[in-house]
Amino acid sequence: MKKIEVITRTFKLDDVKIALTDLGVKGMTVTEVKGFGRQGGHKEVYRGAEYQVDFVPKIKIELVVEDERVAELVDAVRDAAFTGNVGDGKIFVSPMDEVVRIRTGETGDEAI
Amino acid sequence: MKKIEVITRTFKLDDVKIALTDLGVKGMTVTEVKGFGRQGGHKEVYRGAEYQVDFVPKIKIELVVEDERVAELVDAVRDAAFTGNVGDGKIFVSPMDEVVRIRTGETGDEAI
Amino acid sequence: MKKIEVITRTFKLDDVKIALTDLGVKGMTVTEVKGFGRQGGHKEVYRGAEYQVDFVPKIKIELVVEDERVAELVDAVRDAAFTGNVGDGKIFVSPMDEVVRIRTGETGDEAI
Amino acid sequence: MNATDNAFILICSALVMFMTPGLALFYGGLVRNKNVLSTLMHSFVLLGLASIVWAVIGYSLSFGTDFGGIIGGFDFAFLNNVGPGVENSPAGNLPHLTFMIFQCMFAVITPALISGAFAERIKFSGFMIFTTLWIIFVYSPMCHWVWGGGWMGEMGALDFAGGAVVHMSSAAAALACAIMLGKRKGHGREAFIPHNLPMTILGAGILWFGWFGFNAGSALAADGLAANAFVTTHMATAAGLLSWIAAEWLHGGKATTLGAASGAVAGLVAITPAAGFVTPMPAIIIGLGAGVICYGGIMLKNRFGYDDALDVVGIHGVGGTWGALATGVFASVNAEGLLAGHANQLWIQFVSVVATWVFCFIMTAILFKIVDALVGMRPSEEDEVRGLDVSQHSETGYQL
Amino acid sequence: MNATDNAFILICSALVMFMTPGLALFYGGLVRNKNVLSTLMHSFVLLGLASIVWAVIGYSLSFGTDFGGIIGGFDFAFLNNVGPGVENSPAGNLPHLTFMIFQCMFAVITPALISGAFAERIKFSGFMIFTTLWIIFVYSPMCHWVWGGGWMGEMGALDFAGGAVVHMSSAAAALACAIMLGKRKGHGREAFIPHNLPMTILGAGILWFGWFGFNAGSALAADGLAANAFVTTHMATAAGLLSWIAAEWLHGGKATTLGAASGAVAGLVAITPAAGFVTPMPAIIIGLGAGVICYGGIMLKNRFGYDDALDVVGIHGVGGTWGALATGVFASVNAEGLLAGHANQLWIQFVSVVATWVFCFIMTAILFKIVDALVGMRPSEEDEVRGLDVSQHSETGYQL
Amino acid sequence: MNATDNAFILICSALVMFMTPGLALFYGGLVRNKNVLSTLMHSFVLLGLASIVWAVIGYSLSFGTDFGGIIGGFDFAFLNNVGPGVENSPAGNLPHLTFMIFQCMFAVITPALISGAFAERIKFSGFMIFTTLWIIFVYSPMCHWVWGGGWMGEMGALDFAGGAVVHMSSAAAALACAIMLGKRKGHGREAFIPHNLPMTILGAGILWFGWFGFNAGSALAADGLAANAFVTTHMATAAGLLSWIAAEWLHGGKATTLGAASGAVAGLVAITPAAGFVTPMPAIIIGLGAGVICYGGIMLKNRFGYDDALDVVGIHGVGGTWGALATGVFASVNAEGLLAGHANQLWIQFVSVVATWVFCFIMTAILFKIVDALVGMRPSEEDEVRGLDVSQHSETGYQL
Ligand SMILES: Nc1ncnc2c1ncn2[C@@H]1O[C@H](COP(=O)(O)OP(=O)(O)O)[C@@H](O)[C@H]1O
Ligand SMILES: Nc1ncnc2c1ncn2[C@@H]1O[C@H](COP(=O)(O)OP(=O)(O)O)[C@@H](O)[C@H]1O
Ligand SMILES: Nc1ncnc2c1ncn2[C@@H]1O[C@H](COP(=O)(O)OP(=O)(O)O)[C@@H](O)[C@H]1O
Repeated sequence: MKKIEVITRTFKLDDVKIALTDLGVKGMTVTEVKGFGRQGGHKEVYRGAEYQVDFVPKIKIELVVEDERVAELVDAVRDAAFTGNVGDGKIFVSPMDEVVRIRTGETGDEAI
Repeated sequence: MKKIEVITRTFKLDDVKIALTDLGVKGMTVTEVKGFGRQGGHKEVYRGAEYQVDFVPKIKIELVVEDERVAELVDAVRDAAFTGNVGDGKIFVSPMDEVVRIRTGETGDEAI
Repeated sequence: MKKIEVITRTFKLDDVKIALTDLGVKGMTVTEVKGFGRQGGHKEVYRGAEYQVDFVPKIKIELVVEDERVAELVDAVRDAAFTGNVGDGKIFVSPMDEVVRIRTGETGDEAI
Repeated sequence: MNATDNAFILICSALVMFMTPGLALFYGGLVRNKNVLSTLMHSFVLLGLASIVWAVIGYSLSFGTDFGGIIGGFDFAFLNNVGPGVENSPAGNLPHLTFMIFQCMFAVITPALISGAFAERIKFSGFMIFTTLWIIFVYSPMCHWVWGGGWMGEMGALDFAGGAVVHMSSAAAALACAIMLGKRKGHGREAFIPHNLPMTILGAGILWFGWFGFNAGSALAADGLAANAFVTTHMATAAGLLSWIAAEWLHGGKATTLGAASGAVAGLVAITPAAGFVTPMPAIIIGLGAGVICYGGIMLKNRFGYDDALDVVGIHGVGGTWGALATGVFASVNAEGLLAGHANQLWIQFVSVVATWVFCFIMTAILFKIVDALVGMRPSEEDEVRGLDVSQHSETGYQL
Repeated sequence: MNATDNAFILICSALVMFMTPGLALFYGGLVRNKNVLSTLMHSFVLLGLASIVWAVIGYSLSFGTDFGGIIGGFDFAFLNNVGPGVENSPAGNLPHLTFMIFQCMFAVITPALISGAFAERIKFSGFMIFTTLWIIFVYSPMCHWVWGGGWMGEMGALDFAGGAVVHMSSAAAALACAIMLGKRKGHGREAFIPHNLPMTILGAGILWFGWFGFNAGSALAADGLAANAFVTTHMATAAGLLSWIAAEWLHGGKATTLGAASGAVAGLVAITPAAGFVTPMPAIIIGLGAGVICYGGIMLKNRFGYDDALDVVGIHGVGGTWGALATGVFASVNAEGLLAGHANQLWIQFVSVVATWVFCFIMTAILFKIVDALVGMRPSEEDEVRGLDVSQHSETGYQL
Repeated sequence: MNATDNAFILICSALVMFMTPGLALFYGGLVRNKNVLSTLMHSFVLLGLASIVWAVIGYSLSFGTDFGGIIGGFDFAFLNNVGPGVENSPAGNLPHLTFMIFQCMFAVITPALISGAFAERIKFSGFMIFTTLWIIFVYSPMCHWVWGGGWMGEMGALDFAGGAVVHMSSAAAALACAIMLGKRKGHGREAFIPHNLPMTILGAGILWFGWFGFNAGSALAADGLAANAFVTTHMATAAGLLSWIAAEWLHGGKATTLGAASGAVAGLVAITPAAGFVTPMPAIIIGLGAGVICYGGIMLKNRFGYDDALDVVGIHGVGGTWGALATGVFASVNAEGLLAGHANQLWIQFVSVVATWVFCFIMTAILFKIVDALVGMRPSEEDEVRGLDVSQHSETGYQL
């Protein structure tokens, strides 16, 4: 199994979710994160004091999937999250040894 | 070393923490996340406009442990987080190459 | 490629970010987390009822880097996040199979 | 009609009205995130519901022609005979409408106070029906007994601005509801920590502000008595705030902001029956007592095992009772209490306290049973766990 | 000078002033996180801008010597001839300054109401210029027509506290702005969910509280009429709250807190023109109507496809129109409407409604075009996506 | 007794009381999350502490029989001889209690203002003792000097509602505290960004609202003077708001909401000493000046290197000084300033400004040293880093 991690724009959450569920994905986990990257940040000013804010709100979507589905899902995510502008984000794929579903005790691909 | 990631109900945090510390776990890191899964979401209505909210508040507990402790800890987490209803969540186990404790510079199992 | 995960004090975010960008890191992702560890928590009291809060606010910084840069970056992070007091946190290094940049479709080291 | 008094009481009415949103915030900050809207709603919706019930029937039952000291007649139902002149006005210096609306604001906040007891675990439909009945069958009689020409006032019980009518009545109801509804799921296992204390502090500030209308306005004229009630209110509240945090400091080692807010409310509650009957220094004593006694009062629920979520009994019940009795001790303005040589007044106060608790507790229990049988008072376990905001109102409080 | 009336109207002025921060919160809670400050600012900054414009020229255009029923002269520009005595005061019982400042608060909140329509997608510079012009060229004439001796008042149109001057005028402007500015980016695709409903509830509570100054103060004296306006205001609002959530409950299955807040505002809006002309029971009917009709009103935008972000048209436009017409039906105090046998009054009301909508819509559209040409009204797409807080003000609302 | 004036001043007292929760929010929004409760508490607890100190001794020192122009006697200690009639009342038209409680509210908010300077780094115990002493040894003398028959008032210094007594005194204290306490840990390295600006905007709105009671109430009667003070207050505030954001816009490129709130407060501060002595147009000039000058004032701390966390010196000190001097320039109502040909008035104002700053700064420094020696003023580094909410009060603000 693999973990796919997607870091992308917050307003793309729904599009990505739909793309994934259309392909039969049954579960995923989302975190609000702050991203630093080429996109750049903005300036804030409070009573004349300037602060450079380098972090931009992003979302991270994590899902664990069967090995053979990785390529297909990564493609689907890319399509759904794509705008073409700097800041679209990244998709990371990493190894996953084991999965357990707490409710049933199932493990492996069954548990996803 | 392995990383154990637990995604489960928010009100189970304390139970899981106690189960783990009872087994001698010394550290873990918790994130508030939103989960999409079989549990389903709910409807919200604002001035007559309906929105389907598919994400449910969950917590993610991450801990890095020695390889040999994985099985025992996964079992303990399962017991603590179990309710038997849809939405109990998942336990993920993934490989971890290295750990460094910032304060001491210790690495490997020492650093956990 | 590897993923470096740093869990450390919230007010060290800027120092770590600067240390990394000084070494040419172009992107990272930050999450607000709550940490449980040796540092210990504090007591809270609401209308006479005491609660022990074991979790301390921390930040998690994640970055995916080329294999050969890991050692150097881990050292830089350690220096930047170090205070010498309990609670400085941990650096985790784990394997990463693949990276895709959504905007360009680049993969591997190119996409970082 | 006295235009100055009219101006004063109209503004006071606005201040009392503002207390209900204040209470909404005070309570709203104390619950968990997932129940914040539901808790706000329990107060806010009463600005609508209780006002209409009051106009339709409540005012008439309270201030209509007395029947046997027990209840008022229907003469003012649907605000019949309640006009912009002083005709029929219980206060001859005020337009009848002015008197009616000032009283209306009390009828709004009293049932709202109860909601602290059943927070986080009540069905909205049940709440709406229960509250409607409660205003008619508990609040209106109480109000009539004390202020509308009923037996309690005739007996000579002193209740300047609602120690019995507002605070003990709602606290007795709160106790009945908390017991009958049972504990919140997870009680004793999960931490029920306030989700937004700044909201609670703001609520306490608004309550304090509005309470000047409540107590000084109860003089029903812009006279020296109003000034006295204003000052005793402020000083008792200040004292309550300080003594609560002092008690905490000695007991637990820290003064808390929630303690300051709670102590202020305890002081406000305790001075309510006394405000126009005592002078400022006794008011400070009443306030100092209130802070300490109510701090003790909130521990009762642990002892007796009911889940009075936001401490209505501990603060309004204990504080209101203390204030009613203290009025019997310290009264010296337009009345004479124990210290002025009239032990009898304390006895009268005692009788009114017991009667209020017993009547309101029993009536509330009966109404609760009826509504529970009709539509059910407690939501399903799943609804409670998801939170009342989503399950009862299809909304969530924050998207931060 | 009548000191009591002066005291009353000064306090009422303070209450009306407080409505603008209340409105800021009411609106601020409804937008997305990234636009909260910008939305608060649209109201808050008008306390500064509109007040100065009013002192410089607006008051004079509204209440200066009448020119042909259309506009006032420059006699009071820069508050010339506006002093602490009653000389020149349009209300002989009040210091001229008191009358002026009471009216000033209306001139502040009216343009603030519009801002709900263009929330989340307007340039701050454009907003400032547009609003300045709007007060001069739309609000001041409207105010003059109705209250300053202009044709609408002369015709006999009844508008006690601003159904036309405040609510319809701002709603017509809102409609024009919403159409001309276009929809928010992501409209129809992304969920635009209120980010902080407790903030909105607090705002509604403050509005309700302040509205007593608005409506009762419009009696311009602390008399029985003020008492009547106070009571009708409260009862209509209560009724609006209830009927909105009843409509929701029947329609969608749940009563919402946002519905309660919205219904209360709908009731407040609808009773505004009527407050001093009707008695409490008709006020309840007006309120009941307002809740249901405005609940329908907010659906209009989906039908016609404009993006009235926070439902200014649906609530203030529809509610204000309903209230103006209902005044023509139910008026019985100091005036006589349809039910009192004067069908003609309803006709006059109808004419005033049409004239207000047409005049304000067209004038707003013209002003909008001009300012859009000058500095641009809509921020760049990137600025809108980042949020107006960062792009227009270099700030963010929360660091929680 | 004048009932109208009594009604007016009682309501004004309630308004001034409400300013303290408003200030709590204004400040509370500006600190970091982890210190929000502590900052709210610094204001809120003073509603308790300062009120009791006032009743016990402060009022008597301020308004008791004058000793040599320096201090009042003990005749009113424990509110002795302070009753609901006009006997002994410094204002013959008002019940003595009414006058006392109006003044009490000033004694509450003044020390609360100081707390902006030492926010985020003070021990609660030290704060409580320091403040108690400060009210007795700094506030009460200042109040006596200006309003209680003391030398400053006798000299002819004009201070309508507290430019010296409230704003300069607290700012001088703030400066002393900020210097002696040292900078917050991380100052200059970490970003100290306001954690909740909507809270600050709400606070500013409440302050503005309550300030009408502060300034118009200082007329001590519901007369034309009150109307004048009301209007000058509103217009100066409006002007301050605008000129601050204009200065920002020109200087930094953006108008901010925090700037609008800050400018409004600057305007309120600057008009305070002048409100009853100037007419509306000079008030606008004073406000315009305040916005720009205070915007400059907040930069002083960077220049001189003290950590005045929430800009008490920059806004209340600079604004209050500007207002006091401007009163000497523009006074034309019941007094005559420079422009009316009395340069001497400006000189008197100047003397009062210097005396206030010097006296308050030195006395505060002495008190600070004493309390620091007794219990310590600064928490441990660890306590400061964890945040004062947890370390001083065992609470956290939000569980969102
Ligand atoms: N090496 C990295 N490791 C972890 N997260 C990264 C890395 N590089 C970028 N990110 C995340 O991806 C987001 C988008 O990256 P950015 O460089 O701004 O644009 P793009 O992906 O279009 O090149 C960043 O905000 C950050 O959250
Ligand atoms: N494949 C997955 N990858 C990542 N997270 C998942 C995955 N499947 C489920 N989750 C997480 O687990 C939570 C519970 O899953 P759900 O399907 O609702 O119930 P259950 O675990 O009882 O089958 C989800 O809310 C989501 O956060
Ligand atoms: N085994 C672990 N797995 C995951 N996170 C951990 C682990 N141990 C510690 N942490 C994280 O590191 C933080 C710091 O750890 P702590 O034991 O308090 O101090 P130190 O790192 O100085 O020994 C914790 O708050 C927690 O977030």
